[in-house]
Amino acid sequence: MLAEIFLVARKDLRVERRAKIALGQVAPLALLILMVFAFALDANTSLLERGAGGLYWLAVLYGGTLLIQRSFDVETDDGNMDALRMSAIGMPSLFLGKALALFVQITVLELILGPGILLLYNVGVVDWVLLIAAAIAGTVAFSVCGVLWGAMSAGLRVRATLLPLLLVPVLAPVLLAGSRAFETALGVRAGAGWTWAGLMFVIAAVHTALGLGAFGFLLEEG
Amino acid sequence: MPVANSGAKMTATLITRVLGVSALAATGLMAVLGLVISPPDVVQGEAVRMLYIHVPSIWIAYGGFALTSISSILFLRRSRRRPDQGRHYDRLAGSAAEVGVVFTAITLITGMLWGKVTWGTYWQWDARLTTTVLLFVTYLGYLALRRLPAEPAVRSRRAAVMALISFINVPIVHYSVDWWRTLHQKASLSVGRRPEITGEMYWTLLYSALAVTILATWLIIHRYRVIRLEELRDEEGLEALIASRLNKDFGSH
Amino acid sequence: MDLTPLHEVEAPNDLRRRVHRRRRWSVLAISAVLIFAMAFITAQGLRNATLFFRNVDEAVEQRSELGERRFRIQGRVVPSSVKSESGLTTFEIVHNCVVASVLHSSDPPELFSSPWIPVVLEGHWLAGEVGTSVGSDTHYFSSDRMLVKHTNEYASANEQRVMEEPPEDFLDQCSFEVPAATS
Amino acid sequence: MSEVATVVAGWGITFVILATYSIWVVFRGKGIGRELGIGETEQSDLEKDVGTITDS
Repeated sequence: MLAEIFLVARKDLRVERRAKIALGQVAPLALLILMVFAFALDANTSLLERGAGGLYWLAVLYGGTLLIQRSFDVETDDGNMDALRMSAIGMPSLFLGKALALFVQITVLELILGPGILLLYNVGVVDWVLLIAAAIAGTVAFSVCGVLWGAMSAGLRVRATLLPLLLVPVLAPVLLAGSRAFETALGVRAGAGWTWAGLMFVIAAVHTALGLGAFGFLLEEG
Repeated sequence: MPVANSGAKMTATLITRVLGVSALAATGLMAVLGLVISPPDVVQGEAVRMLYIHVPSIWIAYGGFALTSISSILFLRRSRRRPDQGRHYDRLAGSAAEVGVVFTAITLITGMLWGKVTWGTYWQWDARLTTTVLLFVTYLGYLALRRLPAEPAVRSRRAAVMALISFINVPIVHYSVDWWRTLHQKASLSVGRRPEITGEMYWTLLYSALAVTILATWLIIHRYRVIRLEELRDEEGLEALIASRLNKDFGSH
Repeated sequence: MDLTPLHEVEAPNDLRRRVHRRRRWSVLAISAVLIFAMAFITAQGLRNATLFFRNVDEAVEQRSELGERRFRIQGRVVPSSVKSESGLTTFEIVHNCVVASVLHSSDPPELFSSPWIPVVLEGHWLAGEVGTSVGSDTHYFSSDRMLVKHTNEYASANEQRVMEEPPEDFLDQCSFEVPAATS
Repeated sequence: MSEVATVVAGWGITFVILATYSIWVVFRGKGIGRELGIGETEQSDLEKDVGTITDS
């Protein structure tokens, strides 16, 4: 099973490495969004500092949605789905493999956004352990929910608008928890940063369980 | 009476007509009880009359979403065994969810108005209000998924999965007032706790819940039949299209 | 000569499937329990993390760490303490036998006039010698936004319950007397 | 807004929403039924019913 998971993840990442969408287009776009936030808040340093955590996760949400969309467009474009269904790879492995690939891609996106926040919004980190734990928890939740809801809208004609509509309500708690945890880690809010990071892990765990059970139903044909 | 045929043509049968008339009468009586006969509250005055819509509406919404989830499970079980089976449960899930969304909207609107007079604000981001609006948006997404142009079997299966996942939020909404500190008051009635509401108001609330349930049942049955009709129309349209294609092909030969 | 009954040939496969199924269920059950445990612990933590408001006693206790930060405070209005003057309202709120003075600077909602109504105020602590019904205090709460937090108790206005009395069990444990309304 | 106005607005909006939705459901059913031509022969008969019973 582990071998299958890595196989699926490696396939996705190889496709991505050749197309260079994540690094070439999504990451620069997310950085642009960070700049636009600064314009919207009139480069008010204290506002930017306080909101840095939330703005970071908003940018991740935006970039992440594009990556999720892409992860399933790759499958449905040339009927790859049929090939996957025919292969002996189990649905749980397929689910975890795609989630792993998305996790790697979103992590790359965050590795670009993170320094961007630190430099552009002029914030300092007071708790690196919490920051990294929260980032990992949030990214796991993003990728697991992403695969589940990406499969839900895969191959439909209006997926470009449907995916965000379905995904944002589900990810809203992750966004909230991520923002609060980051605010604690960046030292702008005293509070239960670890609890919020824990909430993101719980959301990720719940959706992993749901995904392992339900992924097969989502991908079945006709 | 052309009852047998009218079931398919119009969406009414004898039973739903009786149900419809009683729903109309029941809501009329509910208005009289809620607006005239029940007394004003000692603290809130007349504003307490929002209770009789606000609270039963969200009960009905919970009920509708629960029905959606149960039907979705049954649909998934049935259609797994035989792909053409279980359409019945799929339609039931769709109609119950739509009625649930309508009543969630009513809860939100009446809640905002009620909040303005009692709390002094239309909206606050406390746990109850936030989770309720997320519930509303989630099920709007579910309805959007159901309306997409796609192969019916695929669409229904995905919608069923989404219904199951979305239901997680219902208990969170209900217990949010106990789990977190909220501006919103605690649940009006709950099992194992003496209702802190006087007799006339208590009975009016229960009666309103009954009236709204009758109305919702009627709506769900009718909506179910409309979904069935929509499916029939789509099938007929498809057949007509194929027929015209075939005719053209034969004509050109 | 092979005397092995046929059904035994099937047995290993059958057995494996049954074991497999049982293992799958146990995995499901264990993960469900784990998720519930995690969710429970997080929910417990979240109770404190998602503080919509602080009660008066907590706000007074955390006064030094709160400084002049904005937060929400919750308590019941002491009826005899309400004074209104040129758009400014001063009153006292109480929770768990801790009293705080409030200077509120906007129009209060209608229900504010009900005795012992619970309110949620948004603002911050300010230093200043003030007198409360239980003694003097070094700080008062400066608020510019008031929300009335009505309870889930409903009673008919016709019953004319004596509402000037503080709600039952509310001040019983307190060591001080809060003066009743003088209306 | 006063208490009475709020109650009137709340109940009013609720009844408008429910009535609109009910009418939409009923008439959509009728519309599609007619389109499909199901029970065409009873058309006139049922049309008469609409006035009195209105499928409430």
